[in-house]
Amino acid sequence: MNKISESKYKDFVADRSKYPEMENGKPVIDLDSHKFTKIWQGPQHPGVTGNMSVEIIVNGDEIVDAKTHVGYLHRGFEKLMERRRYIQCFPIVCRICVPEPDTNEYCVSAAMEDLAGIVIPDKAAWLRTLNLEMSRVAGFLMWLGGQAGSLGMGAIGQWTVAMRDYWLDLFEEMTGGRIYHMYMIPGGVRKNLPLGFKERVLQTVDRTYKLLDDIERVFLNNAIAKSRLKGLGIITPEMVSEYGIVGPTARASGIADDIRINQPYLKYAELEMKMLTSNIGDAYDRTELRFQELLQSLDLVKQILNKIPENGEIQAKLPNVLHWKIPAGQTYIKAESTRGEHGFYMVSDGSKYPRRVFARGASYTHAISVLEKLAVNITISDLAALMVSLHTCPPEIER
Amino acid sequence: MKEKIDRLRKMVNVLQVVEKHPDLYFITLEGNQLVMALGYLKNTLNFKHLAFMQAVDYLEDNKFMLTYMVYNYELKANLGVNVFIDREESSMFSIHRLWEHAWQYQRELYEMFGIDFPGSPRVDEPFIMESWEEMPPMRRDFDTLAYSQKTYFPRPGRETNDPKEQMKKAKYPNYPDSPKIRRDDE
Amino acid sequence: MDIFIKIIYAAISILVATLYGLILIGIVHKIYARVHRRIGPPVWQPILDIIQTHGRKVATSHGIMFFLGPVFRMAGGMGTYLFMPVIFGSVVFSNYSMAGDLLLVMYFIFFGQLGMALGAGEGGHPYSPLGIARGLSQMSTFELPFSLAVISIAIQYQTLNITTIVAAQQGGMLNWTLFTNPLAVIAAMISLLGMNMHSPFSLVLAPQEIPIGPPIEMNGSFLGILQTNRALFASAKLVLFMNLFFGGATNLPIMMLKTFSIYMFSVFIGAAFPRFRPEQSFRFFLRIPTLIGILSVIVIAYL
Amino acid sequence: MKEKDIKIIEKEMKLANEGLPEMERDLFADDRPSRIEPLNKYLEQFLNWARARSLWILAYGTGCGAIELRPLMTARFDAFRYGIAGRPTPRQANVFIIGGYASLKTIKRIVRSYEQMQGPKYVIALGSCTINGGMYYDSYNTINRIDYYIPVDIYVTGCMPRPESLIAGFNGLKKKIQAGQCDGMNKYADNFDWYKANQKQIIKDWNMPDYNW
Repeated sequence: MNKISESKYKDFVADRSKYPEMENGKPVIDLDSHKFTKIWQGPQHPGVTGNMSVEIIVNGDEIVDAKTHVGYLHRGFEKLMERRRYIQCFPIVCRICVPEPDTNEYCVSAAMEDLAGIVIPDKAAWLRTLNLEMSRVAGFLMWLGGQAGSLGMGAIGQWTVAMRDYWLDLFEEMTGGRIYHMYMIPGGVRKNLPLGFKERVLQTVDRTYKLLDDIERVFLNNAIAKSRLKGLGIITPEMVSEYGIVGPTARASGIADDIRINQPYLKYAELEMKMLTSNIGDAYDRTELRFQELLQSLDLVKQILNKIPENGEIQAKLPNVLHWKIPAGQTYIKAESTRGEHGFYMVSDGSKYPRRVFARGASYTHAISVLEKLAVNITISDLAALMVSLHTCPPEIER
Repeated sequence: MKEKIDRLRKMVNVLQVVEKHPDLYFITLEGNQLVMALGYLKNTLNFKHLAFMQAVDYLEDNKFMLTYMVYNYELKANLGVNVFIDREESSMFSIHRLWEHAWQYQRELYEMFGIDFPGSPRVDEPFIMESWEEMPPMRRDFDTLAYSQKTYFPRPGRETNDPKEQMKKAKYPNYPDSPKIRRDDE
Repeated sequence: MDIFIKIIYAAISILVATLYGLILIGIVHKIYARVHRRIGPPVWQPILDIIQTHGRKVATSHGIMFFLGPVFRMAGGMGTYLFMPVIFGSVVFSNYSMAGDLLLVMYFIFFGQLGMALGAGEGGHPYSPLGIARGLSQMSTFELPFSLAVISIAIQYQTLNITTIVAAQQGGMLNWTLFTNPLAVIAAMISLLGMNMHSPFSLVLAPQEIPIGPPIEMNGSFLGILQTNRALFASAKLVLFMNLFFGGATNLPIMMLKTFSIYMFSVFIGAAFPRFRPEQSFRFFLRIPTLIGILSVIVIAYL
Repeated sequence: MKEKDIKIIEKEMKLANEGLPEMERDLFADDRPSRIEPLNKYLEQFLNWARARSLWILAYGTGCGAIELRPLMTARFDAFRYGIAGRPTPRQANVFIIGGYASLKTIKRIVRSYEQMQGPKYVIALGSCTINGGMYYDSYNTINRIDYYIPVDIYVTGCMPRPESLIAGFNGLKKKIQAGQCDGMNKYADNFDWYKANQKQIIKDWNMPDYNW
């Protein structure tokens, strides 16, 4: 609170010294006194990221209390996977996070391989890395449009979503699917790269660079966007571990925690990349950091394309997958998605069916604990921007 | 990592240590020492980040296994802490004072598995399932297919033949129990 | 007998202005679409939308005030339009211009919003009062520089009659207020940004914050009336600005050209900027535009 | 007609709104939806022509199908060309896109939003999971058939349906509207009790009015 009022960008801070009355650090909220209004922001609300809702209590248009409600997209994946054989799991896991399905596919396949002791071929690892990095690009593009849109700047959203579509075209060429790719199966990947794919990716990378140039000029350097995002939703470094914040959101607060660098998986150890961090931790910092990560991801895509081997196996030998039994054990596989640490915890009991699959959605705490804390004392006008800047993704919260 | 676990051993009774990877260990603890162990792990051994906590249902042993996954920023390593609790009177100590977001997981576990965490904030508020009257759905004795068919008006699908039965009927009508036909070995 | 002919003329004038406003909104959608790098809806789409809204078979009302809200809004739009000359020297488009009509027009600009506030409040949706609070506060702030600009030109031309003001600006481009009193024009054009409610001043209809604001409960014909009024009010505002600052118009094509160009001013800014926070917007209007307005009054009155 | 009969009919026409607290009951309508007949033939044709060209989608992404609505509404596929626009409130929208599977919690909101929409209103059900449960046929939290809860005009199949097939779905809807065959609102009014019974079978805590206008 002190930090916010010191910040020179936040030109309006609610004076909470007198009203509402505080008790034990919490405002006394009596809805019958007509001083407060309860508003359900969502699930049917254009400013909410997906199908979730925030129950806010406002005094004027300043939020004094917020509660997140999720569960509108719960499909019970973890239960469904207990009923399915190992090989039947991979088509459904990608539905867990819709904007960026590949991280789920990778984690589940890798968890199965880890439990069964299968080592995937070199080329398959490269292809997986390529796919993951491309999906990061697509996810960031989607988010960038949302961040600008939450401030009422529709044009950026239109541009980035259209650009994301060109990336989806590449995915379609590579995997056969536009949104859900179902590309990584246990033991490797399904398909090899099509002919001339590399050139087309490089073309799209160049187009994306060009677009991002425009966006940097129009959005990131925009005075109004800056004035609205700076000082909004500051996450201090202490909060990061207390609230389980991960990914770019944590890195914007100065915590150098990127799984691709700290615990490299697949081929990330062979790629050149540096840890991007920032130190203020407000919404603008997060926006800028994610923008830099998008540029970094584009660079990584280029690097991967240069290093990918021409020939090689793409699929390790599996036993008959319909009768595939995995030895008992437990493992936890995590990967860096656009929102941060996305992990799968898998327990096998030696039968054909997984005993338990647990998906740790990257934004699990962002949307609930963190949002509920940060939403207090801001106004309704900033709630959408705050929510997008935390990069919440409801389907991975409730799975 | 081993050194940290040895330090932990001086505090609490570590029943089992499994090294899955150099940066991923699983240890098993006793239930009543869990909160102390996690507090020690967090505050002294620097396992600051709670990645998740969740439960596994061992119906046949009548037990739940709780897993707490913590992460050390300096070591860059994960440590999974397993605890077995009784399935019938499932209740566990709450760790919401150690991590601010732990109540979220506890609320989900309360709803999906029926594990109680006394003292955890908002633990009995519905998290995902609204108006749910059956048993907690993630328990293994809850049959989701039967429930779905009973409740949600399944649309009759096309007529399909189970390959095993179809082979028997169409190809080998004279050998009803032919040993050549591979059976499901469940 | 004269009065009946006048009524017929006014009806024709309103029809033309509404249609023109609708097409203008369609063109604006098209321009926004081009900024978004897409084709965009056809320019007659607003007309189809209005037919569609009036074609709804059910219309939920929340009481008499809810019903009167759009009516007041429409009355505000018509009032703004009816009391100023649209085309200088034309009989059909001269409307009910009279002495002191400038004050009446300024009153009517406010009137519609107030009526809408009453009607939308009756809807009972929590976002309506939020939108109204934003709208009325913003209105008060952008009215300040605009009123100062109007006072300035009232002093300049020594009249409150719009027809006289237009007449004084005839005879060459350099006679326009734009060149004779540039400070007032700057102040007024900045307040036009707020009046048109495009970004960065689109607080009232902000869909990501308070989905569509006051008219959130308005449906069917209510919405149809509001949309019609939006078109009429848009052309009325533009005609007012054209009359006051850009020398009026002597025929229909000139009128359309001038109002279109004035509108583009706020459209181009709207397409390139995000939205202000409410308090930022209020402060914006109360700072520099107000200062410019005061300055213009001082300059005109004493220099 | 006897006075008693009139009373019975009135009672039948009124909804009990059970489950609501006494205080809130008079805040909501207790009338049932009623059938609405078309106007004059030519006027109706003209209105249908306009309706088919001005489709306002309710901005409610009920499932993962919402992800393909963004490409649909943006520069690549640009559905605005066909007069399709998003509308943030159910009062103003006339097309409801059910974006895939509807979970237990969402179906409650779907029913409310659908009833709040002002007729004539159309429903496009998107994805295989609205037709027969699709991939989630055995899930305890997703419904299998959306047409048991609200009337559907057009199904778009696939998981997920591409924007092209959504545009094809919209074209099909337009043809149906122009031919005057989209009568979901009257269907809902006619079979109101059946729909309500189905809805109440799965929504166990029915704490909302039976009909929200």
